[in-house]
Amino acid sequence: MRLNPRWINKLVTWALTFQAVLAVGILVAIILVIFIKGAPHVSLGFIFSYPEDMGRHGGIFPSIVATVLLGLLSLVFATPLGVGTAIFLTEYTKESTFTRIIRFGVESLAGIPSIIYGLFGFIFFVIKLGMGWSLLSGTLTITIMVLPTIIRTSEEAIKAVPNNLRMVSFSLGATKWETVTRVVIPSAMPGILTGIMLSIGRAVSETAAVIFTMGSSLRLPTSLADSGRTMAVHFYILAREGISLEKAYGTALILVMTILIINFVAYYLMNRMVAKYS
Amino acid sequence: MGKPHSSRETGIKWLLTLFALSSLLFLFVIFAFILAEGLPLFVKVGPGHIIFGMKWAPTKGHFGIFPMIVSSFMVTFGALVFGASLALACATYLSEYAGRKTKLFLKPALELLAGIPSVVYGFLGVVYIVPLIREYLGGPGFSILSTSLVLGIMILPTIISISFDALMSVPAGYREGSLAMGATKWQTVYRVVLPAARSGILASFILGMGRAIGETMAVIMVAGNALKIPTSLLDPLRTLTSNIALELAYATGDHRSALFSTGVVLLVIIMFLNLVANFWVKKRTAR
Amino acid sequence: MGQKLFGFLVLASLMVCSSCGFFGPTSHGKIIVAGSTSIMPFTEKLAEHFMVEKPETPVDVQGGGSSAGIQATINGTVTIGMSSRGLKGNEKGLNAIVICYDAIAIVVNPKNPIVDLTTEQVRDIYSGKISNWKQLGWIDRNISAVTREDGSGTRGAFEDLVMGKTFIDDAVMVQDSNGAVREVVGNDPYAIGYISLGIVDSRVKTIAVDGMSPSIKTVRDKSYGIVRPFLYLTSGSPGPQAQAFISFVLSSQGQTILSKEGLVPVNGQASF
Amino acid sequence: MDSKITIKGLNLFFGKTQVLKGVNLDVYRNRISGFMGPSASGKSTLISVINKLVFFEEAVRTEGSVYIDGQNILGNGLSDVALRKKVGTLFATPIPLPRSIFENIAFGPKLNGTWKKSDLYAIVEESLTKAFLWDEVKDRLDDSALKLSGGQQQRLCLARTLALKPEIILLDEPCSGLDPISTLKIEEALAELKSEHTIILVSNNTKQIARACDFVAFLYLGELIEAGTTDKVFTYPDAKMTEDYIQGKFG
Repeated sequence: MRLNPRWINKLVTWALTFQAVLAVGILVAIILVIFIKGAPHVSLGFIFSYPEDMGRHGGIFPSIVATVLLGLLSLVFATPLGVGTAIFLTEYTKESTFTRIIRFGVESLAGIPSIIYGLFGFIFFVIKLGMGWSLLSGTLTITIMVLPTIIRTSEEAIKAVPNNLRMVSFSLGATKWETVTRVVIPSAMPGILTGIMLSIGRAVSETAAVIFTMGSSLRLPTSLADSGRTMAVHFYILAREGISLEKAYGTALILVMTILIINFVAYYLMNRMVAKYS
Repeated sequence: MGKPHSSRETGIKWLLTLFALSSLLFLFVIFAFILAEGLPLFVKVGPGHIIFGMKWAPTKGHFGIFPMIVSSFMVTFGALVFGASLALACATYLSEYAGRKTKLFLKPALELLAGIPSVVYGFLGVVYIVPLIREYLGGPGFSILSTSLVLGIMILPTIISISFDALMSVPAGYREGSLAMGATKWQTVYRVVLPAARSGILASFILGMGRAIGETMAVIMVAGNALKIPTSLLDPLRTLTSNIALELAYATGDHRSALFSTGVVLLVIIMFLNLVANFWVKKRTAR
Repeated sequence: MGQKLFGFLVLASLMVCSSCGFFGPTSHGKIIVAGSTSIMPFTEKLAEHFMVEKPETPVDVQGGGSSAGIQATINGTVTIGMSSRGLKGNEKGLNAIVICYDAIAIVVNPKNPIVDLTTEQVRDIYSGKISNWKQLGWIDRNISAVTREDGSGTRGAFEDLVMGKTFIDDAVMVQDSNGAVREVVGNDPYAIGYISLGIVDSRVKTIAVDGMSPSIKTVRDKSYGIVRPFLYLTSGSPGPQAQAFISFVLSSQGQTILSKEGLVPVNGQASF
Repeated sequence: MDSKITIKGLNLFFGKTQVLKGVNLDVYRNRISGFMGPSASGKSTLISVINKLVFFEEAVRTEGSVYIDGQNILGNGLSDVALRKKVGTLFATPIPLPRSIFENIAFGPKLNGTWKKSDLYAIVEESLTKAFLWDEVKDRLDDSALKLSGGQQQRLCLARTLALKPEIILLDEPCSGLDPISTLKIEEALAELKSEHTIILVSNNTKQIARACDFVAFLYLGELIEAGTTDKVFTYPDAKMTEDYIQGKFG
């Protein structure tokens, strides 16, 4: 029996619509559940007070601080390294075996699962270098983990800068480095920023690599040698050990809001930069 | 004027070269330390007893991780079965059928969803999926089925976003040409658009697969972590990643080495997948 | 922009250098307590109270497991180690202080009508010999047994005290903390698990083993058999700060906190 | 009349392809010299040797020498950066940097270490005035340069070059995309600028060359066919090929 192509077309359209609604619906439902279940437990007190009784009561202030510190510190290390590598690959060399090897290294780093970063950070920073479970061990581990993201997004952004802008800069007597810093990087900034924001997002939502390098102490981290519990780790422990579902949902909501805010800030900065001169 | 400039430029070039080399250095150090911790046990008990060993009791001298290797592949495959088809359908709908506004709104929304921590997916899996499976299908609920579902949902945003990009980059002329020859919309999509976007779609699947096989915490939460090779969809299981995370905190001596050996096997599998993926995608795009 | 990049770099390197001096475990008067995750929640609670009294002495509580805790004490990377299993071999050189006793309770879901099992039945459930609740006189439904991961002190004690030489079956589910086991058993009507008596709450139901329910009384008079000591370990005699914390734990205030948590208090020092 | 630039036996290769073939030429101080010729004649390549931007291309090799004030720029004496501060360039299409009008012009002076706002403002005003753009933009110096029209953008680029006070200005078909009025404004500016600068104008518009230039050189397929005063070349060309080109028979 031969089916009429028009009928098939109609059928498929319906099927696709259904699946699209299903997929988007599941994802929207996830966000909704977190908002609805989390909102009643979130208050200023929850954000700014310390946890009591392992998090069964009280707030998550130390976890917020630990998360922010981890995110920002890993950026302090990863941004110059990542953007520098991207500049090197795009501006300072021609394609060669050397750049291919470096790209291979970056790709490989990108493919390594986070638990392997956790294993490595645990054996190398925590044990071999004697840093213990600390903010520093966590930061360095996350730095390596997010490095490929920053390199790749920055490289894309730098490659997209029109070559004639570089020629103009050179023709005005700029050196290579002056051209890179005053023309290329400002033009590539929106893309670079996206990469940076993606990386903060990864640092904020990572659990496996953080728990084995930064530990899970609930105290407020005050030095790089202190252990700390990021929001994602705190959420994991609350939820998994059934300490408090309410606090878990509350933490999840703050976590998702943080990621939302990071995204919004990224879009805002990007749009502002793009809008300013075009 | 000339000299100070050129010496500064040379300095900068060296510094940037060093930065670029740091990625290689990190890769090397990661491999070196994982291998240094993991390989001695391979030598001590023999690679066959680890890779093909069926019994995992590291405090009692059994280091077999074969069930976990099988389980890792099973849930990854399961995640693709759920996630890939749904995501591709969704991406196809959004690029070919949806309106401009939906598309504009969609991209950032998907990026946001891709940023939701995996533990949140795992937790919701425990709260909503596991009890449903236990209640209506039997078994403990912690199972291949629940793990595959959670991972499948988790990789949706990644796959949708990348395959959507691939579909959108198919030139409009292709579609117009096909429609002009009297093909229906679906025939156009199926015979023209999807094949043209093939390599991008494939890349999105591979990335999704990488995320699924590498996921740890969400899997620990919903998989049940039993050591047996699962024989039904409702059996609990333990993957390579969760094996490491479950026991790393406690392990000492050979037990810890065994976890690093698990890491070595995981690394080898991931590297192999990446190589195949790279080769495949490059070959396809080259044609 | 160039200046900013370099600024980042300088900042980063400054931070690395400035923090290098802080790696020592006893720096700025901090006590680090690490080891058994079974003891960890109680130590956290004790530390909370201790720091109210002596805010100048921060106590950092970490998990890691009994073996790691013992190892870390030997290496001197922690001030006080926590172990929920006895010491073996060269570990016996450590100074061990029993802070309390803990019973391992066999727990099921409150919906489960079974109240009593023999040690042998528990062993058979975990070895896979008994796999259906019907065999124990309840409904026809597979038993979802939950154990702890290999290396855990609780599992070690359970294996010693219940399993003997029998292996735990591979089909048994594994969770990596007392809390996680309680969570699974609390949500699954057909599950069974074992956890520290100290963290048993209304979400799960304890089962009498060989006719004895675990409680402070049955532990004290030794009629309940699945009991282990919780140990604090120091390498040599403890320093003044560590001694202050240990004294606090052994004081009536500390012991009251522990017994409120469902643990069985001790008095005085014992050696292992 | 003394020459500012002297080109001697210049050969240039892109890989195995020879693009300039034994060019010998003098460019005179404070005059406008026109380089004309059909496409692929090598005229644009020739000026990109003078500012050395040609060396950003792949596999470039040169023979011969180019002297500026007696110094061979193809030798090791002068750094590229120092050279380009002496030699300003205007490209075929206007390429404003994606920032404000003010910042575009201040770009070069800032590289030279001028950071004081008042100094920069003086330079910006002077350069824009010389490029006949000041009156049109003086009220919106902080606007994006990309908002200007094509003709304004090209004059902005000219002003940006002038801000460096270059001794030589190279213009690579600067009017190819512009309307006649904008073109006229640029030519007017050039006529005033030659008292202080040595100017080379590359164009394949023979009428523009005839209008604007004092000297002219005709290139064809990398060879210099003929050079001389504009009057001479346009009235009594030595070569038949030059005559054909001027009369529009090819090119």
